[in-house]
Amino acid sequence: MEFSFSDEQQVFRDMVRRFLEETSPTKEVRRLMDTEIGYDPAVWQRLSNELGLPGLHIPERFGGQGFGAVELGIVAEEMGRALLCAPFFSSAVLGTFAALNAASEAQREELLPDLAAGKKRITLAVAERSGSWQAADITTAARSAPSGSVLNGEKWFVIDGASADQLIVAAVDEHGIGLYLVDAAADGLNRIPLDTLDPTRKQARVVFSNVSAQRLGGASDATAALDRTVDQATIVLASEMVGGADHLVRSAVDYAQMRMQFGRVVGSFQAIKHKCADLVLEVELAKSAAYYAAEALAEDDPDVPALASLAKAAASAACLRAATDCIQIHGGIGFTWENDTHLYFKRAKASEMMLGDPVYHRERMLKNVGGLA
Amino acid sequence: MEFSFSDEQQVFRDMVRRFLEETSPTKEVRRLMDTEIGYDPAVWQRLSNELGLPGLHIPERFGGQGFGAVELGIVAEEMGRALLCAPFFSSAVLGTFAALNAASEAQREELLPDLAAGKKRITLAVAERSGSWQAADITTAARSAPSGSVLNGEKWFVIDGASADQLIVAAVDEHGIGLYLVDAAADGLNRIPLDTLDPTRKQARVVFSNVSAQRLGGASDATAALDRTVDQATIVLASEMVGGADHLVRSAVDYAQMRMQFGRVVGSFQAIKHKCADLVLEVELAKSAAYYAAEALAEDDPDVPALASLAKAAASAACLRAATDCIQIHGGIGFTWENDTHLYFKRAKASEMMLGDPVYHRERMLKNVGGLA
Amino acid sequence: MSEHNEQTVREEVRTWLAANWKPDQPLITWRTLLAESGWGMPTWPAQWYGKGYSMALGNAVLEEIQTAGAVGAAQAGVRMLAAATLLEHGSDAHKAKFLKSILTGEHNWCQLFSEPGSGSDLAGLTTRAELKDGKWVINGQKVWTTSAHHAQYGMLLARTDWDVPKHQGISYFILHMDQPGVEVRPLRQMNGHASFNEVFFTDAIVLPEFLVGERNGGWKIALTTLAHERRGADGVRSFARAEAGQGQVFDELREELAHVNEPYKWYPQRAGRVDLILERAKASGRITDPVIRQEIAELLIMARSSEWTARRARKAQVMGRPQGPEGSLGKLAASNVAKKAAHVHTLLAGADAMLKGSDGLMNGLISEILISVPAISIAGGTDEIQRNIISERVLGMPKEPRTDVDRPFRDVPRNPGKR
Amino acid sequence: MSEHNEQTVREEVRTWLAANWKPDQPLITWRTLLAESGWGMPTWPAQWYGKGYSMALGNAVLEEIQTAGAVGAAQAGVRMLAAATLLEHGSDAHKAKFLKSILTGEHNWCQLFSEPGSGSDLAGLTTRAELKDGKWVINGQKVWTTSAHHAQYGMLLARTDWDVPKHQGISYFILHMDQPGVEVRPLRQMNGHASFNEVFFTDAIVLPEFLVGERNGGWKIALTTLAHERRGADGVRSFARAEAGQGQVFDELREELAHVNEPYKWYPQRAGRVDLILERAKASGRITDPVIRQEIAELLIMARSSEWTARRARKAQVMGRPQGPEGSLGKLAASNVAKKAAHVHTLLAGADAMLKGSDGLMNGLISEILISVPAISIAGGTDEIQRNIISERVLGMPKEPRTDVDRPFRDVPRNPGKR
Repeated sequence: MEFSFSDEQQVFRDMVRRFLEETSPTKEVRRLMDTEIGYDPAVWQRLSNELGLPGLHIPERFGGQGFGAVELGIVAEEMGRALLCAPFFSSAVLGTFAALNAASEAQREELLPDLAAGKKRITLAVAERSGSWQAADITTAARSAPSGSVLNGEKWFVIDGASADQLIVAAVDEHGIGLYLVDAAADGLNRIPLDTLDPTRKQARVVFSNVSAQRLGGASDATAALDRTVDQATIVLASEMVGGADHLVRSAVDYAQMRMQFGRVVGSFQAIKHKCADLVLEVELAKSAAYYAAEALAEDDPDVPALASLAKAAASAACLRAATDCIQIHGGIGFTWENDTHLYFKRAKASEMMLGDPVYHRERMLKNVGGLA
Repeated sequence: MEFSFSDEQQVFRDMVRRFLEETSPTKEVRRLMDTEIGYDPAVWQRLSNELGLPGLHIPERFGGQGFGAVELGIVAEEMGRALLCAPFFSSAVLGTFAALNAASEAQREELLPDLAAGKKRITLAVAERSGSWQAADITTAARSAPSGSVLNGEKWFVIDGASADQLIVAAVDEHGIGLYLVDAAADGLNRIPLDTLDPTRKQARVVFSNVSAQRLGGASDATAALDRTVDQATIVLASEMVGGADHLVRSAVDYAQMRMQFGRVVGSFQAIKHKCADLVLEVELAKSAAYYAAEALAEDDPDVPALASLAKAAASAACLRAATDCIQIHGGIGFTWENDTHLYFKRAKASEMMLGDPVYHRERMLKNVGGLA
Repeated sequence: MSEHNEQTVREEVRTWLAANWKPDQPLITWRTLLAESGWGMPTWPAQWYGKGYSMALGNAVLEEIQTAGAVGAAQAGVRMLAAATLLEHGSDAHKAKFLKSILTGEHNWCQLFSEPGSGSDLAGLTTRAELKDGKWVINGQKVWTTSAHHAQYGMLLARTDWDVPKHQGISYFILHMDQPGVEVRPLRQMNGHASFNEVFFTDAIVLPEFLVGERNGGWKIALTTLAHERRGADGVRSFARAEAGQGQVFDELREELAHVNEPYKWYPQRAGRVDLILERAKASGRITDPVIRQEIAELLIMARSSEWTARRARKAQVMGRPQGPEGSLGKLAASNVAKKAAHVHTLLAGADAMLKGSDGLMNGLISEILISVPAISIAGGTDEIQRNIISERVLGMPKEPRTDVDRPFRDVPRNPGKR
Repeated sequence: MSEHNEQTVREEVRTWLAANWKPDQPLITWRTLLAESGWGMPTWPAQWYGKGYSMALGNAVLEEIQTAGAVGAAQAGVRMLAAATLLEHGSDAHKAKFLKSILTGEHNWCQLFSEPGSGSDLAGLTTRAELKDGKWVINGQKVWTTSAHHAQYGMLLARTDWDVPKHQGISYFILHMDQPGVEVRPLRQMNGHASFNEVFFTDAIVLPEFLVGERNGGWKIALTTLAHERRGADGVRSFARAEAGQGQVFDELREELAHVNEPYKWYPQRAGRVDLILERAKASGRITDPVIRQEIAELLIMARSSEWTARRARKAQVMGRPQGPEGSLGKLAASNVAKKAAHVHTLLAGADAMLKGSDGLMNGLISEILISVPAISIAGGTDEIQRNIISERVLGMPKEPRTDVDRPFRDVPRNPGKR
């Protein structure tokens, strides 16, 4: 483990941050969260063309940049900081990792160049009504049909499910679990937007009634590919959350430095100072966990499942606490619609539950504890 | 429920408090904790003769004062405040309640007058190596013998087990659970003092090798009597803990009011003030729980099992936090042997585990939640 | 007045009610009768719509009114804070002009205290009142003003002297809300509700006779209002009570309550809805999860102990005992309970915690809890202020050294006026 | 000196070691050789037992010494804090007199800073030094003095001027411990250990040449000592390292370490012994309890994240990056971890948590954790002081208004002198 970003990575982070400061100020976030698709296609295009972010971690032979999980974590952290509204997590993370993990070489050649270029947005549908991302809880069924396969079932909490061009759907089939590529325009597919607590990341319920689908990869169980995809996405989500948390700490401290009460800035009161100190501690620890997990992923460490859960549990707690404390430090204004903190709070709350809640991840971490013990 | 002590109860509390301030200053606690039996027989006698405390809750027909659980709670709270070293909890609470709950009328007539007068100290032995106070975990066995019964097994964590005159022992027999009276001098009885974290309350391991014993009560399962005894003792222990917690809050605040740093009393710093505010909140809530449980016990409320567990869980957390915070607020001096806080800390830590830890009691409370829901 | 014994009084009320109470009359007609009889506010002075009774005797009267199924005096909103303040500090002219219409419900009030720049530090307010041509001219801004949009009058604190220490330059006014210089704008919260308002004053006018108490003597009057607010004398807490009678009085009352209580409909969610926890635990199936059970138990322990503590405090008050620590803890306890409840609701909801509206659990109620609870540790005094109060008033710990109270307010560093 | 490249230096050391290092000689003989050669402290100035090397080159030298299996300069206790302070602020006479015996281990040192009346507020110290007949006469009391009972010298802070602000009237002295006016008493802690001492001065004498730096200029010198302490330059942290070599040097070294490390033997317990948690969870059978598993997971998450944060900080330092927030968090993180660990150990122990000594789990080790952890949030700077430091130095938040720094110390309210 490096425990440090290289100079190149720092330069890259600065570049991403500047881009997002320009393209995703909260005014823009507020505008986009009220739109149906929830993102700005022009910004997505710039982010793809100018920075190549969707293909950052896609091998160069598929049109990507061939970077690893550490760089991806940097991007996610900065996106979390900027509360970017974009199909990055759905397509560049969930969909792309699913394709990388499960697709055949031919399928990769077909899918990845478009993903890398941001031309196609492919999301991943795993959870169902029960809200579990575990393979064992999947009931959506795939059966073979003359041309490809046919899906029946219902998926919930599908990020950008209503706006994606294609979906990769986890379904039960004769090999165990299969990941199936479905076109958004396919017959029998019904995509119903969900009303989400977090307005900055859209979700949909997707109903499959005899929908034609193409199985990714060979004729074998894709459970491992699915699990790995969820682990990878979990680490990226943790990175995103620590970015949000870091922003919230800064926002709370900045406000406390500026706001006067009793003839002093409130940031000079121990009650506020100590709250900020405890908060920055928790956030820095969560950052370390996210960084370590991303490095472990980059190095293909066998502890990735445990580290993904560790990072997610730490980041969830830190980010939610940061949002709650940031509201508290702002006082009344922090609870208003006009103040931006609630946008981060809602993202934090939703991310806490996305891909499994902290109780689940703590238990899962301990089950896989291995080298962490 | 009254939610208030009567004027008479207040007067009674004041009287008990004054007595304990006189007889149990910490200097005396420190002297007694280094003795083998761990209490002062002269004080025990005064407490019995002058105040009649061991018989407070024993019916008048057995030589007691005929008061109820609320008055007993008051006494326990004041004893906790004074960190009294005495066989009150073992004999006046555990032993006495066991006799009241399980003994036949004849046995009560034999045992209770001496208990009420403090002439005999009878403790209760329930837990074994596993450290559980649940009937189902008892393995000590009783079998009938020509004259009475015979016990075999080993009890742990027996409070004042090495100094009590008699022991009431929970054992498995042909009716289920029986409570057996054993004389401390009986053949085959081996009492080994345990080295306890809390030096102010002695415990022993007691080994029974074919020890003659007398079964309390009729030929039926005494599980209910045992459970009730443990519930009653649990409520009294909670009262004792809130007394200790209340003392600790006062001690912390007093020190903070007196100690100067940076040209101010440390009690003027928000870091200290807010810690004390959070602490007094937790302690007052725990008091309310202990008071409510004691009232419920006095009124024979069906929710006593749930309320006992609720009060114990609340009191354990509050008392341990009070001790920890009191050390912290004292700073370095709080961690010295010379300062009294550690004596309360150790009592708090031991009481936290005595009769079941907070995790156990929270689960048990929810199992019995009934009217609390 | 204590020559009346309770039984005589009870009979008197009953007789009066038998003669006067009927559900089929206009609400205002009835309440006017009630106010003028003195039975509606039996603990108020006899000359001001009351009977001058003790609290105990007053409670007996109110019991009789309740037993008879009759409607009482108007209570909703902050009207009772205004009434209590005027009774204590108002002139006879104020009492004559305002008290009756408060009791009949004809006039609603609002409290114009907090400002964007002075929240916890209320005495740092900068709304100014200047005497020009014999009238007070008000300029500035207030915030967190519940029901300002349908109040006829406001209790206004404004600064009338900038050259004295902060607490000594504040005056207390009665402001007529319906005038050109007063603009009320709803303030939307993170949960989407707009329960509060911002109120902007641009040369708003207060007539000199509507100054309450002395010029620059407003702070101690404000403390009266705040003390009544802390005691829960505002009608806000009673919003959940349904009024189910038949007849014109009740029809009009229900309409009034629906209107007045509208801003408060999310308050139960803000408090965490502990009442739903076990139901939700069963419905979600997580009632069998040992980890969740610990969380639920911790929550119930906090919630029940808080209730019992509040009841201890009330009982001590009723018994005339000196207030113990338990009396000042309620708000902080409620905040802790709500935060814990939101956490447990999240765990019970699982992934569904991400949904709201009709997609959300209980038709969005659970998500409303999650996005409302953050307010409870702020509104009406932050947790931090509560901890100051508890440590100072309950535990007797010293105040922090202050740098803002001993010099002219003009020289005290403060937030820039514009927001 | 940087004309040496690393390879040349490594070879030079190896040659020197081959000629001089042998395990069968008196420890002091060997260390005297080492000190005089400059290889023992390669980053120290060449004229003072060093080579004037950079950190990197110095590390190469120490690596060679380690590779050769040779014993290094004495490190234990607070000697290195004294050395660092003298190197920076001492006169040439001080350096000549004290540095060598520090490196050879002949003389032990202690730090006479904290007082009963000034803990967090170190600059509030009241031990006085008065110049009488050309000598400094010391009266007062110090506390929390580790190893005072076997130290020959102490770094002493004493007040030499009471009429100036608190930080400006303190001087820094070297005190000879072995004199009639110095009394050392062990101070027993709640866990039964007596790792610290109280030190009482009754007309103790310091010769004028043992003033370090300027009269009344001691505070900034103290900051140097404290900065080195924070950086972990004291040898305390290395106490766990066993030295396993054969020969007289090693025998004497083991003896030295056993002696010097005695006071620190409970420090691992104070830190919570996270390393034992899974072992204990398995042994107790509670590893299968879902509630306990959550607690263990929370603890491991905290502990591992804290370690990784410390490694981030060290890496940033090595890379010469500006220190980020992660650098100042270690102590507070360690305190949180220890408290959580004590809680988990309690739950894992069950009723056995009530026992200690040979009746207790792991022969009393677990009970020692429970009664030692409360010290970690106090010793070496309380959690509250750490939060001040983090909020001010890391987050840039303002200090609280101070009332004690701008006036003569004589007038600053303080604790009564007697304890």
